[in-house]
Amino acid sequence: MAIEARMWRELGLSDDEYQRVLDAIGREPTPTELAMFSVEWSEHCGYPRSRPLLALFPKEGKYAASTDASADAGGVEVRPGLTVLFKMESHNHPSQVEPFQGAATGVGGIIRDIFTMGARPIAVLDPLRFGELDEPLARYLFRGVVNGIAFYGNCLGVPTIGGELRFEEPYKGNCLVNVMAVGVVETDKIARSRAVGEGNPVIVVGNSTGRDGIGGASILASHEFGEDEEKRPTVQIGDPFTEKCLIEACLEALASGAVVGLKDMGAAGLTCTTCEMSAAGGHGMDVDLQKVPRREPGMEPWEIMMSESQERMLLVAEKGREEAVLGIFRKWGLNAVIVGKVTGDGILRVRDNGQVVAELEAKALADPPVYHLPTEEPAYYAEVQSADLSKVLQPNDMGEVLRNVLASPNIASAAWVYHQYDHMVQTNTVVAPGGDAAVLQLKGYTEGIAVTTDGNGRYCYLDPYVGAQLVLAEATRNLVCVGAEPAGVTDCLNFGNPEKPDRFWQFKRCVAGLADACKHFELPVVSGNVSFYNETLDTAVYPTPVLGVVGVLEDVRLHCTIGFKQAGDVVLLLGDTYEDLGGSEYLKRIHGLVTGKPPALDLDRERAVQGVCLAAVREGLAASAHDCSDGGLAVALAECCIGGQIGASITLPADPDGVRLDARLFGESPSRIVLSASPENADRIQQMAAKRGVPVHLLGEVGGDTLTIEAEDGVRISESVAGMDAIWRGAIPSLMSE
Amino acid sequence: MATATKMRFGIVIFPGSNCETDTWHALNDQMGAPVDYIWHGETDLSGYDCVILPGGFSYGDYLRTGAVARFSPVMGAVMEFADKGGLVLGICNGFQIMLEAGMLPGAMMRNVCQTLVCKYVHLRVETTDGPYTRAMSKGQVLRIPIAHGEGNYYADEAALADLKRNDQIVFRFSTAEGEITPEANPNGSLENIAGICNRERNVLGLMPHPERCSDPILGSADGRLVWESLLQAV
Amino acid sequence: MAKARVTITLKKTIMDAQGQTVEKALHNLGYEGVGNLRIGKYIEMELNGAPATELPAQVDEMCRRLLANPIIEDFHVEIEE
Amino acid sequence: MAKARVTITLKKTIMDAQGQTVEKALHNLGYEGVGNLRIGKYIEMELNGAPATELPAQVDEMCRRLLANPIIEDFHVEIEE
Ligand SMILES: Nc1ncnc2c1ncn2[C@@H]1O[C@H](COP(=O)(O)OP(=O)(O)O)[C@@H](O)[C@H]1O
Ligand SMILES: [Mg+2]
Repeated sequence: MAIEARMWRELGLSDDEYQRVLDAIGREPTPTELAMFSVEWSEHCGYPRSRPLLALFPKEGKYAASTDASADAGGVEVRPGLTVLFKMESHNHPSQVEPFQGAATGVGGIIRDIFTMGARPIAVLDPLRFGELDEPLARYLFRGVVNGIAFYGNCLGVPTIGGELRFEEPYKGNCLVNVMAVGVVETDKIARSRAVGEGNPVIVVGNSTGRDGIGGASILASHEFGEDEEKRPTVQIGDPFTEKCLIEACLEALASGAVVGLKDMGAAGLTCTTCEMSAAGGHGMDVDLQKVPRREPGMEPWEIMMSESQERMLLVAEKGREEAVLGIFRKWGLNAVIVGKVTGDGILRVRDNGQVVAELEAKALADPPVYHLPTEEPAYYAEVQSADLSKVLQPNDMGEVLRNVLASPNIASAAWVYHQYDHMVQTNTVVAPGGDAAVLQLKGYTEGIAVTTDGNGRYCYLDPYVGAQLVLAEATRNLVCVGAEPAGVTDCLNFGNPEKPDRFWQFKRCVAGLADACKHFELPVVSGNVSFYNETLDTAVYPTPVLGVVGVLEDVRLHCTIGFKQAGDVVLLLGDTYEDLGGSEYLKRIHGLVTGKPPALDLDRERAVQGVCLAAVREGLAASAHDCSDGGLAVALAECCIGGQIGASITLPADPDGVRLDARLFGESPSRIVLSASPENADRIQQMAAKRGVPVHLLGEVGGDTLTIEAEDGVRISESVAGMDAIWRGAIPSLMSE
Repeated sequence: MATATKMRFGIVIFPGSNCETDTWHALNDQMGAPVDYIWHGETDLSGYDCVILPGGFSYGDYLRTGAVARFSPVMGAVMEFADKGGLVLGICNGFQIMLEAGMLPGAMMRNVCQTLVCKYVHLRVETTDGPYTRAMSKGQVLRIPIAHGEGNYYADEAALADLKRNDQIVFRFSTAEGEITPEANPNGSLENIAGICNRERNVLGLMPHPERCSDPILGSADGRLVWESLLQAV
Repeated sequence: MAKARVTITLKKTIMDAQGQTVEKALHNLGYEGVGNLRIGKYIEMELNGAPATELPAQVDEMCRRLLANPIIEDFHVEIEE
Repeated sequence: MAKARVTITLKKTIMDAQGQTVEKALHNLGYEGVGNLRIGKYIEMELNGAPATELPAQVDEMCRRLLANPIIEDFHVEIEE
């Protein structure tokens, strides 16, 4: 078949890229080869547009990091010899089309990235973003996504221990479904995704291969065969039972020592695994597609090479020990078929029906072009930066404002979601979802880990550089509140069309902000994922970098939760409050405004505040700790009361700079943490803060069944804990029952 | 820690089981009891005093929970073992498999709320007659996690009357104060039933997960009472 | 080759919570005339090998042994040559 | 009052993991002739109010809007007066 321009264009290759293909191989590609280049060089696999910027992320920190670029996930060594691997990925587009299956297969894909490296998956987190929840479409997508994650994750027996929920207009046409997975492995047993050893058998394991997710390739077929689109579903269907067996079989096979390399088939399935394992190992492969178990007759070679059928892996075994490996998969009821062998010549050779349908240097495929795209400050930016928020009128009834903000689905309890997820299986969950971060024990060790995910598209829209830094600040602050020292970061960067200079400007500024903040915090970015083109009809999502951060507890027993514990305990606030209304939930919910500058962030101050909190929890001084973020101080205090089912009497710190009352209550100044402690311990925390130069304010006392907040001019908020609890807990269920 | 015991536990692994290591950890690390895993293809259960069918999603729970697993080779042996008086405990999916296999009366339906529910609940001990609850007291309230999508227990009138007549209802979902109310029922199960035993009392199935609250750091250690009861049985 | 179609429904005496939820959702979408909605399973399969006369009994047996749970479900089999 | 019976199945090209698992279980039980088993949903409902001629279109619409996801599922409606 002759290659025509419309074929490579339909497959997503530009004319220049096609010329590069010709230059790289010195002849016209076969249809199968063209398909392979198109997927390997796509943004999805090859990161041609984002790679130069991602290089800014630091790779090292206090905890030894494994950040091998050819690996599926990265991690940090949380104690000598023990590595926690983690990665986050997006499944945005599939979820918008088919929320249940889109989200389910998203969980399946990211879990494979973890066990493909030999790690036992121990946790899933799911930061989610949809349009406003009073719209039926948003509710439909939200319900479908949550049910899909529950369906898949629960069946696997991997607890879903955290995530995020945000509902904002810009996500209406493009929901964001990001999923993070965490696994644990002995450092010296981390498995490699590479093909080495001439003659070693190459084995396809797991589900059969069908025509899933190969929409783009239809151009190759329709050209010759005129087959209808109907036959080519782009939605993949998840099979968690097979995945569960695959986890067990792969870990068992790796433990047998007979596996040389293993890689999961995610995007671009066989193309990606054969080519990347070959390139990583400096070898080639010779595979016969006729041997690949398939679920449909008449599949073309490019369809098999591009199929994104789920729950499949490619494995290279040690020659002579293949029977043992095949036996393990058979025992788990899984397909395992030798499809070819490793070669020494660095060539990826693909046969079908006795014909060579692709013959390429693996390196050429695995080396996509790099683009340096233009940027331009977006039109809205100057306007939001110069917005004058002093004109915003302050409401009279701050109690009513508090109730209203607590009922916002961005603030309200997410229990409706996480009670649908098995978050306790594996019996490691020491702090369950609902707190600042989840805490897991590592059985057999004193140490534990804490995990959180955070994002704030609104801040990043208003100022991508500062916004991205605020996200890292909040995520790390969440970790110190439970008593964990931040150790490593993964990210999922969700943006609009990078070919639009204003969108790419957002991307570039976010990456720069994040890279600088990670360096400041001495945190490695160990893995990540980029999702572009989250836009429809010219409306892009907010620029939304979502971070997953893992922290280490020296002693997992010394952890802390957000709820106030005991009447008579003293309530303290670490950090100062400024007039930070820009981008706040209060401004949006009460005044309908998304504008202003996001809060200013002083990275040194942030680290100092976090240091005091971490020390207070690690020394067992704090009875509770909760970071002040979305919704501000009033919401943080309400959550401390609800968490502990006990009230508190609070007096706002006297304010020398004349910060307005609404900002003192609902402004979102970062670098603040609410602590409670016995009077003696509170003294010690105050001394500790003073010694480190961290501002600390005495707010009041725990007790009673009401939260009262008093300012200079009297009591401004007095709300019963039961009433706040009902509003906060009931908001999402009541919206979802509509 | 419990002292050494002669009681030997076997935990069956079906494809799709996912609470077997948790149960192993509770029994072995927390209680100091000897435990083995039993692959679902096995048919020899000699040497065990108590066989546990653990939680999870055997065969993905495709079709109906427990429907496929109950035909595993091991199940014939498990039923024979039970007939001879061996102790068989089914937790969550294990309970569902027992119902499908007819080892206990009734059937399991989808939770009335239509979703999986994972949370701590309260459980009232309805009887202390039998090997699984003898370390508890009647009316005692346990705090224990559940995590299931199909725990809505159903039995027809005759079967229910039978269960009552023979004191086979072992646990009911209750409030913290031990009241049996509709609000305390997380899944819609008949009369708040959370666990039942057979007439001979050697077979118990329950939806909650005692293995998830056997280690105090996880928020409750009430699950240990089940293990302590069993260990007393020897 | 013959084909079997099996429908499996909860017994009429058993409340169908899922069906009720869906019925309510349909009412909310404006289909107020919908009533008594019940959700069950539909299974189709090909049958090879066995003589046609034995098929009804065979599929019936499959239903009683595996496909349906007779305590809570009714089933209905149709066979097509 | 009319009655509608709806069957909803995964599109033929989409793998039905549940169906495959059940098919394998039937093979293990000795029903080796079973092939291509697929599991879907069966919904029955009563329809009141609307004129009989409008019912097919109405149920079809319900399927497309709520009961099925046309991207991955096919549905089939039967109406009985
Ligand atoms: N935003 C990012 N930040 C850091 N690393 C990234 C980012 N995006 C991708 N990477 C890294 O690039 C490599 C390839 O990513 P990806 O293609 O998503 O992996 P996979 O092939 O497993 O889907 C991985 O090591 C991944 O961690
Ligand atoms: Mg991967």
